[in-house]
Amino acid sequence: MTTQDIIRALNETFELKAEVLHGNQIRVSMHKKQVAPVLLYLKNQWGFIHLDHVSCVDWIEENVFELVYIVYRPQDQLTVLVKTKIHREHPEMENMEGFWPHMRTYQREIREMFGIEFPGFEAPREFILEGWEEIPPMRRDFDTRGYVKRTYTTRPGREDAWSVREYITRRTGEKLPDFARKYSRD
Amino acid sequence: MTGNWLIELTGIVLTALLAFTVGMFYGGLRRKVIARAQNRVGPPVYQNFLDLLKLQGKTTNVTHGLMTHLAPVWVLVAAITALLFIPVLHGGLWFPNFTFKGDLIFLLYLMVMGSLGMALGVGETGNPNGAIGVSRGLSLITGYEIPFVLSLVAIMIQFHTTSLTDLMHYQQATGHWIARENPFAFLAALFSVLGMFHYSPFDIIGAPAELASGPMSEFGGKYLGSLMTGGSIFAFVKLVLITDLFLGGAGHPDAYTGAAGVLLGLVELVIKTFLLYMIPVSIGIVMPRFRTEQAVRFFWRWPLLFGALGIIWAVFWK
Amino acid sequence: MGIIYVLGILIIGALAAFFVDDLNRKWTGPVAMLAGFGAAAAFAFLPGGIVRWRILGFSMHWETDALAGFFAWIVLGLSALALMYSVKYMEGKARQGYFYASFLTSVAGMFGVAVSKDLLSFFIFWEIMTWTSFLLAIYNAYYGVETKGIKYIIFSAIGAYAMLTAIVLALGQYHSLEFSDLMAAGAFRFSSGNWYIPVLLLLGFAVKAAVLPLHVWAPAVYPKTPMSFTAVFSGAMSKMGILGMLLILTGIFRSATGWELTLVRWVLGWLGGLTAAWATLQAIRQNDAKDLLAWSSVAQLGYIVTAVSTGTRLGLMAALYLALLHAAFKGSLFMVAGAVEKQAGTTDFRRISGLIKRMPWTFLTALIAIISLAGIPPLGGFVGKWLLYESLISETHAYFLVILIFFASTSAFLYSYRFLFGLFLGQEEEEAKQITEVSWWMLIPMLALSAVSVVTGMYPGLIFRPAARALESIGLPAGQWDMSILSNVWGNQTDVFTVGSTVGILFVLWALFITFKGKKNTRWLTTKEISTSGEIPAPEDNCTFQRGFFQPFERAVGRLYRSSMDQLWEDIGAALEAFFGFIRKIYTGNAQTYAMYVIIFVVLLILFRNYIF
Amino acid sequence: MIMKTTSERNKQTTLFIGPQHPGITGNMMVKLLVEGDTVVRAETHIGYLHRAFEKLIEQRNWLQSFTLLCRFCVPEPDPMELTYARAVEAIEGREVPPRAKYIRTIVAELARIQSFLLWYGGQAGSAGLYTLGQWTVGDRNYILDLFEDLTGARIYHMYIWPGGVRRDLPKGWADKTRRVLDYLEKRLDDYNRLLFDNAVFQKRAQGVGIIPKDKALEWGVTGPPLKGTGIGNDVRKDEPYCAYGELDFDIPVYEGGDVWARALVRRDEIKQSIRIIRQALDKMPGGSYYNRIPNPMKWRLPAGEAWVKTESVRGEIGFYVVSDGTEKPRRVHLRGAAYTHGISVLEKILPGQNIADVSFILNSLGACPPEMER
Amino acid sequence: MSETKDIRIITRPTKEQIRQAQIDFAPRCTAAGRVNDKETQKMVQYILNFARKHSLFLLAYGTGCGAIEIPATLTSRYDAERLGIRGAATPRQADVLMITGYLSTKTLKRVIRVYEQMQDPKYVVAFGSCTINGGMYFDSYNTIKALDRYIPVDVYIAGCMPRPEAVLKGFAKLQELIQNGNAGNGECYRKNLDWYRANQQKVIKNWDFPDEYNW
Repeated sequence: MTTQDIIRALNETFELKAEVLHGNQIRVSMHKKQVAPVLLYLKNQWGFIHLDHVSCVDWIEENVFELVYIVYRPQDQLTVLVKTKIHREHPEMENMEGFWPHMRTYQREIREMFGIEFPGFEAPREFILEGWEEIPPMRRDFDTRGYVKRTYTTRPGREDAWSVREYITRRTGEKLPDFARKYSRD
Repeated sequence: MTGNWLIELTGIVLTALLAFTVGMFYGGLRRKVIARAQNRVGPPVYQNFLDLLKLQGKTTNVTHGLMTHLAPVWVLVAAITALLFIPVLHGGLWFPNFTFKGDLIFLLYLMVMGSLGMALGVGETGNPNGAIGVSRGLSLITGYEIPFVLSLVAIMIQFHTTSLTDLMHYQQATGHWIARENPFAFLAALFSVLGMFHYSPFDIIGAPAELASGPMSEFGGKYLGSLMTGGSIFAFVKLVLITDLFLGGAGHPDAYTGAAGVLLGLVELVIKTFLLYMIPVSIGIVMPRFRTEQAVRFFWRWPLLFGALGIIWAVFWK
Repeated sequence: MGIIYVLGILIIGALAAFFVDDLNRKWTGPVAMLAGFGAAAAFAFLPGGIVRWRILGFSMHWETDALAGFFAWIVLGLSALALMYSVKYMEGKARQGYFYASFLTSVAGMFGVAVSKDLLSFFIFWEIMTWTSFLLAIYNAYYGVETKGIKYIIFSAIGAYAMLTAIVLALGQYHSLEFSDLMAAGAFRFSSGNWYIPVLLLLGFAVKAAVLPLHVWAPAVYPKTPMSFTAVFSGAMSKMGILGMLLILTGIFRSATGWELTLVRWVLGWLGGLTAAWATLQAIRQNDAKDLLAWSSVAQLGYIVTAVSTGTRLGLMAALYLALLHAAFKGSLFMVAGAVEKQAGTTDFRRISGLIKRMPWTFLTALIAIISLAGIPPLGGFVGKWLLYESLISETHAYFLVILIFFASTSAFLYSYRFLFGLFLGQEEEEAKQITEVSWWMLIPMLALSAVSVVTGMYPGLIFRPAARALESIGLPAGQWDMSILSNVWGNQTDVFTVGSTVGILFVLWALFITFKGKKNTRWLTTKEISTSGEIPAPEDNCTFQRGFFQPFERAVGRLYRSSMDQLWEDIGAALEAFFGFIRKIYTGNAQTYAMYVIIFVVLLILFRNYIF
Repeated sequence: MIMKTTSERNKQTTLFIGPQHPGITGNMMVKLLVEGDTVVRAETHIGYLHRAFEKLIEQRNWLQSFTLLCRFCVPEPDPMELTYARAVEAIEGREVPPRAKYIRTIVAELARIQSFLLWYGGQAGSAGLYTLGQWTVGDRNYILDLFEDLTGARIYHMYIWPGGVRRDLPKGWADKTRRVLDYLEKRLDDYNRLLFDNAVFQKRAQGVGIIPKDKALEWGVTGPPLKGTGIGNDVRKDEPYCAYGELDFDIPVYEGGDVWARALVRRDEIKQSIRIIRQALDKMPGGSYYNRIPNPMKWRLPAGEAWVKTESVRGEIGFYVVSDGTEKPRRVHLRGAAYTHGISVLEKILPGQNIADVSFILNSLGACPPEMER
Repeated sequence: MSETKDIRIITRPTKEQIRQAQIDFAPRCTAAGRVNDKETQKMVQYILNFARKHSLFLLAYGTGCGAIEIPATLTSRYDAERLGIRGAATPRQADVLMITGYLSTKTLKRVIRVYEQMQDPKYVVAFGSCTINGGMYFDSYNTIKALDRYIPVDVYIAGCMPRPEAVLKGFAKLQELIQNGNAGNGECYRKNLDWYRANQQKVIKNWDFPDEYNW
């Protein structure tokens, strides 16, 4: 079995354009309605029995979330990255907790961190955070530094997050060495 | 039994002090021995005294009610009472205490009193860990008490007495330890001692990795300190009991007299009990713990068989 | 003529209670209580005397000798206290006249059994006692009670028929039913040729004493009966079986040798031991305080049966001592269960916990009774255990039986603790906050019974002396008994007074120390303030450990629980069911029919006795 | 006066194993519903160690993220650095010099050994055998010393960088490593005699916490737990990275799926790791150890994504890294082995087990809370 | 260049200001509020303090990544038990609460709970840079930055992470403080409970502690 067989099969069954990412990895994008059938197809027909990963990327510029489901076929080390984009306003994704037992964990995390809803998913809402009142923190528009400034108190002397080396050279009047200047932020 | 209450009182106080000191030092030695086995220096042998002092010096204490409050008292009272009814030394003025007023059956029941009082106190805290620990502890008691009783019955019927003093007297008069006269009973008792000390592999009761120290989990400060004192005395009681029963006891009314005799007797006692104590300690170093039902089953297998053999031996020996 | 007065007071009290109930329900209880105390007072202050009379050609002989007195005191004392307890316990319940009338009649029956000196009156009183207790067993006519009641009446019927047959056979053989005559003629000896007479009688007594395998009615009926009567049911009525055994076996014990004694020691002793062990294992599994106590009663009766079977000085003393003490602590424990049931609505461990702060006095009673039950020094129960072990080890040399008994008694710690923990300790639930302590009318009898355990823990001689007189009165060896020093045949001693005072003094000293050391800085917390790994339990989290409390133990004995004994019981149950399947057709399960059958059987036997034998 | 909520009270007991509990590994909580001694239901609660690493990495540049990365899982920082470095290299298409590949292999395997030594302590300690933990955790310091010589730090090394490693091997380090390995090999016999020849441990471990073989892959089980069920999947063999393709080693596989099988797998894995390190030291090629990267402050990666897996100590870990062509990562998402082991697998295999075995099973699965919540 | 330099240095608080801020930061109790006062220390107190400093029961709570060095400290190479340091399973028995690294707000809640369940005198040893000032998590939304705003701290051990030697040094410092009667801030915590509670409630969103303070 090679990557080409899988690409062909996906192409024929679902009319999807799959491509090779690196080596044994296949990347395929689709509409969110197709994700569940494709995943089931891969799992049941092609033996992609191992769900490696479910991830989410916030493309705030395009106003979409990109969901990535990575499935793995242990016999010949094939990996398929099933990708879909969903809208950032009222994001919803199909609930697939019955496919793999740890899908539940991933969905809980994504729901909490990105605010993506999975209709019919009944796990407790609080997973990692506790008593969280802001927007989901992994969204790119969540300003973590601003939140920290509002919520926590830092000890005096560390408000500005200076470069220590820079500060020392300025205080002592030494010249900044070349190698340090190279990495300087100025 | 001299009838002089002052001497009796002194004897009681001396015995309790002796048991406390030796028990605490044994605890420290145990920690030292374990540390050495683990490639470590280990705490000083007097570490337990410091721990006790610190616990008693805690400036706040919490309790969950009267039974919890009194739980350490039960343990201490059971330990000291048992101590007073066990001949620490054979003969002499101070150490027999109430030896003639209680026999083995009585001691057997008295030794459970502390556990039950402790269990009541633990129950009142309402901590589920404690309750589970108690359930395990009581189950374990049914395990190790049965072989112990078998071995006790064996020597009772072998020597036609239920009195500890008589047994000691027999051993010293003939020079034969009961461990030799009835080895099976001794083996059964030895196994029970492993259980009584609650060291590995029979330390499921307060297993920290499961129950967060189980019954002890709500005790701190002076309560934990008192429990520690009681536990130390009780450890000594168990050791002396086994020494008296099987290893000939210590002290000899004929051979030594006076202070030197008492001192020599004490040295003998300390040597014997220490060697005995090292058996559960050294087994504990290299053993993981059994689950409760495995532990109980263990006691109902080989130790029970040894106990039964002990009885058969006793029946045919006489 | 004390006997007549006592019986008269009880019967009149029963009638009065029955009719007063119709007039004013408030007075039913007090009237019955007065009758109970009156009977006890009459027995205490009037000379017992001897009553003989003849009816239908049978002579009746009642006499209050020391043995009868001993058991009569158990019956009357416990019943009087239980009646006092009933006043408040039964308050607001229906059919009080029925309850008190049956109660008092039952007490009269038990008293009659205790004082009967001939088999016929013994049997008649026995039956009175059985019927009335059956009436009380079905008092709480809720679901399942009838079938449980039938279990009781079926087993009682087995016992009754066995006894009746034995009586008729004895009458046919010896032409007298006087115990003394029969004893003199050797009717109760196995070697007499009529071995079936004692065997049948023992069978009848064994039913009442709930000896394995005839015990199954007891755990079924005890919890269903109103607790104030269960205290008497378990505490006193079961002792009538022990009394019967003692009377029957006296002849064998007196001879002190021979195969008969060996047989009794082996069969009865092991039956008692097995009863104790099996019932203890069962008690550990129970999840309801009442069921637990019922099984525990069976176990305790097992000890007493074993003690009786020894027939030796220590053993018989252990039997009598335990009989009285069991009446005291088990009576108070059933009363505790009743008190909890009344205040909390249930005695299911899984539904209540943490009542110690709500019902402290009840807890104190339960604590004392349980310590006594478990046989832990310095309370009275220990003395009984000590006597039993010493007699088995030093007198009858039943070494392995000792182990069995010891196993039962060690395992008894488990259910003892479960009882206290289940009801009184553990998390204090929010719903339990409104529960209050019971009234003093109920507390005083409970505390009084507990006091027996406390006092006998230091001075067991208070029981030894009347018990020794009782044994001597039927010609059994009793020996000398000290007030507080126990000694066995090898001369080893235990001085319970020293034990009690040592424990007491040390306890007080340490309690004072631990209370006053840092008293200001000691905080008394609620059970919510526990260390739960840093988490705060949510309201719906249940932190009380009650379900499957002794699962590790059950798993350790697993095989015993699962295969052998269960199978045995299923087999016996199936066999019994098959056997009684056809009887049930003519058997309505109704007390009246049962009574009718028995009466018809008696009448027929009396009419045709000359023809049958 | 009647207690009304009779049905409500009649339920199982809640036990909190963690977060403050001697039986828990790290800072997490397993909420148990127990009936008697038996677990009826288990729920893993995490989030006690959530530091928002993935959020913070989005605020750091590609190289700065290494300081955060190694703290993903405390006992084994190196596989994290390795995987992330490989992901970055995959996106950029950067080559790694062969010497760096060998050094990386050695570091990864040393990390494996030290983590397994810690596991010995945890596994034995949760069963009450504290002596073994004292020995192994004490001896683990020798490996940490090696790390200190090599990287300057005991725990968090930040040693593996995109394009290679941060420093070359110090002088004499290889000999020292060989000596440590010789010593450890000798000690391993002691450990194994103490743990695996112990009848009590055998009784405790056999038949406890079984992962069914037919479900293992579907449940997402990897690493030693998977090899304990009889399936020998290992990223080092399946998709060789670093120098694993050129080295000779075996994958230990045991049948059974219980704690015992997992322990045996780990016992053999240490020996294989020692073998790998010895080979790597012998075959160590010369040349550069570092393929220099541009000024990290201004280092931009081409837009793209990578999914890279590595066989860490507890199973396979993967990094899903997305670059949008700027100095900072768009998204770095870790898939830890503990993510399935500690949550869904644990919740599946705990019901029906004894309370006494909860911590025992937890240790044998190798749950690492910081890796689950990051 | 020089201009910016001046401005920056002016914005930086002076040493005096920093000290003032520190005082505001964590409430300091007067000597009388301490467990022991050095001036009035008596023989008994001396002995008690000696016992206390040589018998430190660590609460088994690995709050953060620093927990990885605790086993190393307690085991055979560094062997903290020779100094009387050993583990304790529940807060009731423990003397020392080790905050091993950063605290997420979820853990902070448990730490406060556990701290309050410990018995006086109780000591807090904070571990790692992140307890001092947030460390590398200075911009993380889920970790607190300065521990002594939420519970009183006796000893800070700097470093990320501190080596076992540093941990032992920290304990030595704690022992010194105990001997002088300067450690143990339980009393102080109770006195300034309102201040601490206000800080705690600011970061812990789902506050469900019992109203009454129980320890």
